[in-house]
Amino acid sequence: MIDIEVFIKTFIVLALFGTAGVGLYGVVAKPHATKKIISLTILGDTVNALAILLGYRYPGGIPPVYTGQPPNEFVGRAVDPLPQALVLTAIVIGMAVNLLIIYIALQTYRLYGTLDTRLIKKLRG
Amino acid sequence: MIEDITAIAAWAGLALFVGGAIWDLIAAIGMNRLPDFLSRLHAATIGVIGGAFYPLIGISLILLGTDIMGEYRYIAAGSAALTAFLILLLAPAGSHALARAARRRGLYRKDILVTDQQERGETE
Amino acid sequence: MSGVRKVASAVALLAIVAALSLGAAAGGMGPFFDGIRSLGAFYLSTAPPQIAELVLGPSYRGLSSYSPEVVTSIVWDYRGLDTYFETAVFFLAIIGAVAIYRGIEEPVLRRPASGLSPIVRAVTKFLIPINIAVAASIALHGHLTPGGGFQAGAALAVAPIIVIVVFSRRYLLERGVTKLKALFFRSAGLIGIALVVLIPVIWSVISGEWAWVMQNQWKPGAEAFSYPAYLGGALISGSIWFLNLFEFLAVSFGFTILFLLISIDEDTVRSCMIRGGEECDRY
Amino acid sequence: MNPAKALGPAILTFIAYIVFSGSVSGYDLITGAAIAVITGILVSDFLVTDTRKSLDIRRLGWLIAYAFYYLTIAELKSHLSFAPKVLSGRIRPGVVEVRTHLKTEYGMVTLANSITNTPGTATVDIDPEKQVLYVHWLWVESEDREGVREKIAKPFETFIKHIFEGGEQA
Repeated sequence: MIDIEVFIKTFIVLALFGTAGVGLYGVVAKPHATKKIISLTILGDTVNALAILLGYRYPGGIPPVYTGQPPNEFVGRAVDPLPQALVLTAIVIGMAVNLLIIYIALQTYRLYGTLDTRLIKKLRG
Repeated sequence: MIEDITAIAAWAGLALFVGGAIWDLIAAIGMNRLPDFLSRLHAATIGVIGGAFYPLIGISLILLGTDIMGEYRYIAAGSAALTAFLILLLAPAGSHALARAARRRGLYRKDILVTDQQERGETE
Repeated sequence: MSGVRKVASAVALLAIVAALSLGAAAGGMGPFFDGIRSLGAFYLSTAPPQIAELVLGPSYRGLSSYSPEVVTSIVWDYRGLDTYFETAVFFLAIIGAVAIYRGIEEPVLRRPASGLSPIVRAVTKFLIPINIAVAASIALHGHLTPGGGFQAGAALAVAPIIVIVVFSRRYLLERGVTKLKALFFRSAGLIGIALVVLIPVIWSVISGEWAWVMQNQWKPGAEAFSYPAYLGGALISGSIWFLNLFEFLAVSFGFTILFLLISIDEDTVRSCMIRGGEECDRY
Repeated sequence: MNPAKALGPAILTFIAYIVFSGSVSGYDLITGAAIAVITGILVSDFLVTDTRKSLDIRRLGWLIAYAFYYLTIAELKSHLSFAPKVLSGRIRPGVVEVRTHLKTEYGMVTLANSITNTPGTATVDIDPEKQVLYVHWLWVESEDREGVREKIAKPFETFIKHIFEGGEQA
């Protein structure tokens, strides 16, 4: 007899790991720089989702915003705010990194006329 | 008296919300059945107005009519109402931009049109 | 890359994923942690002033950040230096992008841009004040509701990108939203953040009392300094309000610079679509 | 810049701010007013064309009447009449020419958006000089000029004329 709750939890986590694997595969194996950037974004977002999931509380998690409940209920039920705050930081930094990579890719395209890393390697000799 | 009005608002909101699901289903079926881009836009309109605008108004009414979330329900209700208004404003502009682009590029079936009263120059 | 290598790398990655998930499942934490960690419980019970008073009593009110929004409290108060340097990273990324962009010559504008159809243009005009109102509301209620300076800045940055798409880049430049002005407002936001962070230290040097960098409310050991938690009866959570406002300025104008750099003028696109040619291959 | 010109956008911004914030405490009123003033000054130059018209209370009444009519009766009618056609896939599509009596740009845009937002009709193109809308109609009921105008534009035109053009010869 499978506990359906445990199954769903495990499935969500495994699916996220699978998505992270897809992102990692794309970064390593795809030759085109645009696809590498897209894969990097997928990887980063998946890791962020996993981090948020670590702070979730299963029965009845409520948002960590105080709306006038009794204090014990709020502290006892609200989800962990720390992963959310860290993920907020991570999103911004990931976006800044992405942006710089995209600008470098744009400039590479203007200089070399291609974004295929194999061709760029050949052009450089 | 006040309790009656809030209860009616909550039930009306719930009705709009459930109706939105039905309109969305109709829109999804229509999307698959209609033959070309310009006629599919009409199914999309059903999905946007019946399936997004009215449910958002419904959410707003539900939040105003019940007492979950304390003071914060007014914030959520206001956001939902403003989002609904923005959808009402922006959805037709988006549909129109798509329709215009499809018309200029000829991405529709000319053979099923009953009439075409727009005299156009040669499209590229 | 040959087919064999593709398959091999895919299998290797799958093995890594399986090992990771096994480790995560077998470790003590498990996929979900059903209780709350003590650090999270500390943040939850001290950040909102109402709870800090009730749960901890008057002696611990110095640990409170006076904001019911716990995530914003962590971002701008408990772990404020993280966010400070995160802003610095974002700033450096934009500086890097501007530096890379140097040496690209701006195309000469020949005719006025036509933009999209009149319907879309009229709706966009109507949208922009609403967009500004929503973004400002997110920023100014960042200490009360989910949201804050960064999210509000991203929301306001919708306005320039929509104007670029619907009207043209040239329309935005002619309305006075230039790269230089955006850089100016962005720098003003950053200087504001730095000032809010450093004011406790400056005050400490002048008065001789203790105060910490990035201090918001009075802390144990530095009781003398505090930003106002309430202003005329309204909760503004001290420095969190100011930091949200300045971050809002910095992020929105930072995005505006990026959109101005990354967009291509309608005139250029049209001439490239009609004629094509060597120089158009770059776009 | 003209202070009266900035008043219309400022009021719009203020209402949007208050509705989105969902509260009317002193803090919201003060910050909302500040944001409204700044926004009004910033956007007035390209949003407002006629100063007098943005502050007419009768237009507001017509706008509310139009919103009520449009959101309840017109939408429900067209939803109910076009849902079976969309579901069955039996259509008679065509592009028809709708000549309107509206002159202002905002009036024509409102008419075009109202037409697009009702299922069954979608504005494909607009010609502000000739005052003509080209509408894709899912079930063409008539092809002559007056019939088309009667079926598509007439229900909205009266209201819009009062809202945007003072209502003469409606």
